[in-house]
Amino acid sequence: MTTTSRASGALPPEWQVRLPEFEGPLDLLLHLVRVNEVEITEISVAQICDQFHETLRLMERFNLDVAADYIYEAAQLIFLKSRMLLPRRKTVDGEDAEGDPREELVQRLLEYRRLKEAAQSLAEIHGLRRGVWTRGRQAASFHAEEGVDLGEVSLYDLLGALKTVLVRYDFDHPDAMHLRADTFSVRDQFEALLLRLDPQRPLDLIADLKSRGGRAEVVSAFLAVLEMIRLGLVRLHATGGDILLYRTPKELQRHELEAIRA
Amino acid sequence: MTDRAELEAAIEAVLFVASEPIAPGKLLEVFAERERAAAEEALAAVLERYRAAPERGVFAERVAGGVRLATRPDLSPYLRRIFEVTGRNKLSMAALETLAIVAYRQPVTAPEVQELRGVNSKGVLSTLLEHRLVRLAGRKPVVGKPFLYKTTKEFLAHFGLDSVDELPPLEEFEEMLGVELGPGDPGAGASGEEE
Amino acid sequence: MTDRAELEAAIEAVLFVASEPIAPGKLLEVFAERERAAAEEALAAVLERYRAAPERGVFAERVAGGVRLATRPDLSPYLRRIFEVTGRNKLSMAALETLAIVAYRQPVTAPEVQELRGVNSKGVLSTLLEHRLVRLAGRKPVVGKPFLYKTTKEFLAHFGLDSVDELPPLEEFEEMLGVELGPGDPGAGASGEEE
Repeated sequence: MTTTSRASGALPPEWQVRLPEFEGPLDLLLHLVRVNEVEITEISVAQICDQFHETLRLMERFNLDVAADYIYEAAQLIFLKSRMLLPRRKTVDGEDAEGDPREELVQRLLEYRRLKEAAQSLAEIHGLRRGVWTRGRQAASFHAEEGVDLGEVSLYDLLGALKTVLVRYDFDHPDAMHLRADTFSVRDQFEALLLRLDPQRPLDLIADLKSRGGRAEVVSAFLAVLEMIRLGLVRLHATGGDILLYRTPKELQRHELEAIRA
Repeated sequence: MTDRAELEAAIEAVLFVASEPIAPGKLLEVFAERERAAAEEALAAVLERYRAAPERGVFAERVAGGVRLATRPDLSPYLRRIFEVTGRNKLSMAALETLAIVAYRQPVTAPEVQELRGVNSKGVLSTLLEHRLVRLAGRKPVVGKPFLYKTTKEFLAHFGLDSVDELPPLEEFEEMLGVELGPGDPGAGASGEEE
Repeated sequence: MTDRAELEAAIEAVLFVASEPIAPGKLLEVFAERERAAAEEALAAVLERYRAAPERGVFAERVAGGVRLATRPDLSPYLRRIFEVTGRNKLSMAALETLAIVAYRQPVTAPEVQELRGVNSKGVLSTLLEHRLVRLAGRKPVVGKPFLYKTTKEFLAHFGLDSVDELPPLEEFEEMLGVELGPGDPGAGASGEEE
C-alpha cells in the first residue's frame, strides 16, 4: 500500500480530484458514506461531520466557491453532532423518548440516493435517445399556423409573450423608457465604463461620477470601478485633486464578467 | 467496412430528416471515400424501395438536382383534414401575446391591445374568444365605446390558477429564471395614455 | 369505400408529415366513420412496416400517447455529418436529478426540489423550462404560492415514454436499497485514512 503522506490528513487524494463534481451537499454526504463503507442507516455523525468540514476546507483551499448550500448543511451537521453527544431522555420504562436524532438525515440521504438512481437511469435513456431524429418542423406548411399547442401552453409561455410585447413596445417608444425606475446594475456600469475607457487616454473619475444622473448611478459606477481595480483592468493615479483611471493591457475574462452580479 | 444494411439505413435516415432535396454527391459524402461505391448502390436500393406504389404514402423523387422524400400528391386531402384540425388547436405567437396582454391588463379594449402590440389585434382577439380564453365584459365609457375584454374561467383552469391575482408578476418570473430579461415591467407600458 | 392500399398510403403520409406524435384516435379521424375499423387495421400494417430492421433507418415508435416516425438512434453519427445539430445538448447531472424529481414527484415546487436535492435548483429548473422538458402547472395553495412544475409531452417523446407511468418505478430502487449493500467499489476505500 503506497499512501503518500499528505498534509490534508484524513482525505485520500482521489477525493480532491472529485471535489467539483458533487451535485450538492447531499451528494458529498453520500460519497462520504460510500468511502467509509458504512450503511446510510449506520452512519457515524461525528465522522461524517468531520469529513464534511474537512472537504469544505479543501474546497476553499483550492479556491472553489463553497456555496451557501454546503455551508448550511455543514451547520446542520454540527448541530446534529452536538445532539448526538447529549444524553437522551428516557421514558419511564427505559425507552428512548426522542428517537434517533439521525433519523431525518438518514431519510434524506436514502431519498436522495433513490433520486440519484432515477437520474442515472434517465441519463442512460437520454444518452441512448439523443440520437433519435425526427423530421421536426419542416412540415409547417401543412399547419394552419405555426404556434404552440394549446394543451401545452403554460404560464411560462404566457409570460414570455408578455415580455416580448413589452420589450418591443419599449423599443418602438423610446420616450417611454424614462418611466422605468432608474436602477443601475454594477454589471451594466462595468460594461459601459470598460467600453469607454480608452487605452491611450485616462478617464477623470471624479468628473465622470459628477456627470452621472443620480445617487444610485454614482454608487453603481463607483462599485464597478472598484471591481475593475480588483480585476487589474484599470490603474488609479491621483494627481492634485483629480483621480485618473488608466486602462491596463489586461483582457477581461468571460468568467470574470459573469461573476459580476447586479 | 460498413455493411450494406447499415449503408441503406443511414441513407434512409438522411433522406427522412432532410427538408430539402439533397444532391446524391452530397449525400454520399456522409460515407468514407472507400465506401462511396457501395453507398451508391445502397442509395439506388433505397430509392427503389421508395418507388410510388398504391400502398405507399411516401415516395422518393428527383427534383432540383437532388433527391427527396415526399408524400404522394393525391393524398393531400387526408393531410389537410388532419393538420388543419391540429392547426386549429394551436395558439399562434400573436394570439399568445394578445392573451398575455388581456390577462395582465384586464379589462382592456382592442385599441389598447393594438397600442401595446403595434398591430391591429381584432382577428386575434376573436380567435381567443372562440377558444373561450377571453370574454367580452361590457364597453368602456369613452369615445367609440369599445368592448372590454377579460380572461375567462377556462383561462384560469388552463393555467392552473385560482384567480387572476395569482398571475406571477413579471419580476417574479425574472427572479424565477434567475436572469434579467431586460427593460420593461408590466406597469411601464401604455397605462399612462389612459384618460 | 377507400381501398386498403389507399388507407395505408394515407396513414403513412400523415405519419411522415407530422412533426409530433399523433394519438392513433386522432389519426383515424382522417377517415370516415364507417372506414375506421379498416383504417385501424391499415395503421397496424403501416406500423409493422416501420418496425426496426437492419436496413431501415426510420422506425415507428409509441411516445407521449401517440405514434411517430423517427430515425434509429445509432445512425445519429451519419446525420450529424450532414445536418447541423441544434438543441441536442447533453443534459447535466444537475438537470437530470432535477428532471427525475419533477418526473417522479409531479406536480412539485422549486422549494420541494431544493429540499430533496439539498441545493438551490432554480437555475436548473429554468434550463429545463427553456428546453421544454418541464412546464409550469399552476401554483401550490400554500404560503408563498410557489409554482408547480410538471413534465411535458416533449419530455415523454425525448425519453421514448408513452406516459409517465412508464418511468421505471422508484420502488425498484427502494428494493435494491433494501438489501445489504455490497462492499461498494473496491478502489474507493479510504485506505490511508487511519494512519
